Amino acid sequence: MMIRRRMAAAVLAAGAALGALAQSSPEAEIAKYREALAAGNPADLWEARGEALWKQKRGPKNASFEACDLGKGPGVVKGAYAELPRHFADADRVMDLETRLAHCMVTLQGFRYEDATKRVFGAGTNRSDFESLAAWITAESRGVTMNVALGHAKEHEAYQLGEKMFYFRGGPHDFACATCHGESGKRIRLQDLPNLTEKAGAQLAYTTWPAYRVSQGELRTFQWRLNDCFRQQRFPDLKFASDASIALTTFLARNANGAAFNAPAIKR
Amino acid sequence: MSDPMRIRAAERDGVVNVKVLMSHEMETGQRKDAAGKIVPAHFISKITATHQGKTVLSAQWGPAVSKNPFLEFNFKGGKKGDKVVVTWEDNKGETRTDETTIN
Amino acid sequence: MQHTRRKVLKSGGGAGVLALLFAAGIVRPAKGLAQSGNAFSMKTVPDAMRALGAQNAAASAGILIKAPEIAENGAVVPIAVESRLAGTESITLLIEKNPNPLAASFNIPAGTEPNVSTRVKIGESSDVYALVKAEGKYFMAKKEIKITLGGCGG
Amino acid sequence: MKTMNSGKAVLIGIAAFVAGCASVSDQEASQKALAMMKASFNERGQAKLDRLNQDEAQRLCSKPPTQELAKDVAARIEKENLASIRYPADGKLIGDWKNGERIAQSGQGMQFNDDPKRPSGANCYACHQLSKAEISYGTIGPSLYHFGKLRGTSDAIQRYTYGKVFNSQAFSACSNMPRFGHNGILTEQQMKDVTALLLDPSSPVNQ
Repeated sequence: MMIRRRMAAAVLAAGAALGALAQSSPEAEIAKYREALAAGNPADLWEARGEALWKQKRGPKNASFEACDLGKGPGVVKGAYAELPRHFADADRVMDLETRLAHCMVTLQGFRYEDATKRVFGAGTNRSDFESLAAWITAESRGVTMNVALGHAKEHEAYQLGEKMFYFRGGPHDFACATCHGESGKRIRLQDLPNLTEKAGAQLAYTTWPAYRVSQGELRTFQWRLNDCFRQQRFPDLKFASDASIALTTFLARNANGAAFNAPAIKR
Repeated sequence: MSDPMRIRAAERDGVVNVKVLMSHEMETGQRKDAAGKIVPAHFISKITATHQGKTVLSAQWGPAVSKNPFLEFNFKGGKKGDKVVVTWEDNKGETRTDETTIN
Repeated sequence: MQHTRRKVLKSGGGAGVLALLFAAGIVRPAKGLAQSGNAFSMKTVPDAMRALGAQNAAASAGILIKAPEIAENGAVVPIAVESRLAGTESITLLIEKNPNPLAASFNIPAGTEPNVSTRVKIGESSDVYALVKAEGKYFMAKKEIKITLGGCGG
Repeated sequence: MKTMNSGKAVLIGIAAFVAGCASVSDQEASQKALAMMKASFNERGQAKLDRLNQDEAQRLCSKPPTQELAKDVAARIEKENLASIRYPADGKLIGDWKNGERIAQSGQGMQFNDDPKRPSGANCYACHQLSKAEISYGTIGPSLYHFGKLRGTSDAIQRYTYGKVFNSQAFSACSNMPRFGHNGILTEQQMKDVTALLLDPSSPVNQ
């Protein structure tokens, strides 16, 4: 456990150093800031809650998640996140982790979909089960090589539509994902922007979500990351578990293939 | 009820390194909610860490300590297998105690 | 009076100046950490120090404040304080520009290293003071931490 | 041809592979993606679904930034956007740089959680260096430090500066910069204030 933490710290520091090639003083100090944060990640608190939630019998059917199939067979959690999103035959749909969890809450635990997805993003003491579950499940893929296969036609299509979405400019500010994440060596304010159209940037970004966001004191999932990007792009509200959210996730996850997954991380 | 702390204690060359993460809002009492009402202060105000019944660290905090607080310190004399117990108390009188085994 | 002191503190900068000011100020009986509850409600560094009985704290190079000079976010600023002063009994953190500067105070029993690490909120760029009580006397060090706006800022 | 060892080559490879396998053409994919997006967003606050309806510039600029635009297409975008610029009726283009600085610092406005009654910011610092004092600045756009000092404050420079803020694509097709006047993000007075921040000799930009 300790070694894992130290590794995470080293990788974070290395990432920060990579971004700050010019090594001017503000960048070096920010790298120090990030390194100090990595020494203790409150995402641990979410991981603990998530593990307990996974095993807890809940819902009208009084069932735990332990029969939930995340793609590697019922109950297999280890390494599952590194292969998501993927096509699930039982739903005939490409699903990311959170979409799949909502599916299991409905089919296994007997919740109505509206009830299962009432709180998808937590705020303070009103926590989201999705964030806790995602913290633990993704931690179980730490160190596993990203391997999103695109073996199914619907996975191909999700990738292709996600790519279109990535470059789609719209809204009053004309912003696309690519506006901020289409070139290397750029930053917004003092934050390095990963270039998601190149392998290194795509890998560094995707493998470090979910993350504990210190500015919010919350653990945030990839669904949240996308929703909040579009908020700042001045788009409408990206629906949780929507086809567009899954397509874009598929595009970004696939581009991270080959990198070791390394989340939950800790970020500004 | 509050969530358990995450405590890690590791011994090396006779020194025990302790890292604690606590689940707490640490409300400053200065923040307004969506309706514009002040959210009352709610924060951990006291912490005690003990080893074999002896206090190895105690602290008094104000609301300026960050949400989901982190604390790290080192003490001498602990052995692998010993217990480290941490207790916090907040300004509303709520307390929580958790322990871990030194490894 | 309070206002003036704060101003001098800002412009004068050095801890030595601060110590002189305290020395020149109203002398109160020294109070231990038992009284720090009161100190937490003080609105300036000098008032908080006086409430702790630390108004005569002398600047010391034996206190190290380990913190980044620039924080990406003021909600979580990692700060570690290490004291190399013999007989360190307590370590206290004060953040000048916060509404209540006293942030945290740690008692260091014998056998515990005088080196603690925590994370604090800093509302705006500010001097941070570490106050150490060693062999009954108070010493201090300070460091400026800049808080920057980050991300899309919306 | 340069050595193909970069990650980019691999990504282009993946994209080509995916496109090769997929049954739909590029144009069909664009249409499908738009339909998917329209079904995947909820209207919230001031952000309605019509924000997904692209104008011509947005549609033509929905491409990788490294992919060059045809010269005639770029010229057409610039011409149309240039025609959209409206200069203040009073002829004054320089406002108050102090307000301009506040506008440059603020990233508020137009998000679904923003109060539409509050004025928007321009968030210039997110992408540009402007002054020596503000160290937290982005690099998506060029540094604007000494913008006015280098260019002076002639009428032509004033008109260019105000026009660039009003509609960046009038001068650079597919610019990453929002079209603050064209899309109603900033008011006329705010654009004058930002112009002042860039050109006024007493502004921190020109110190």
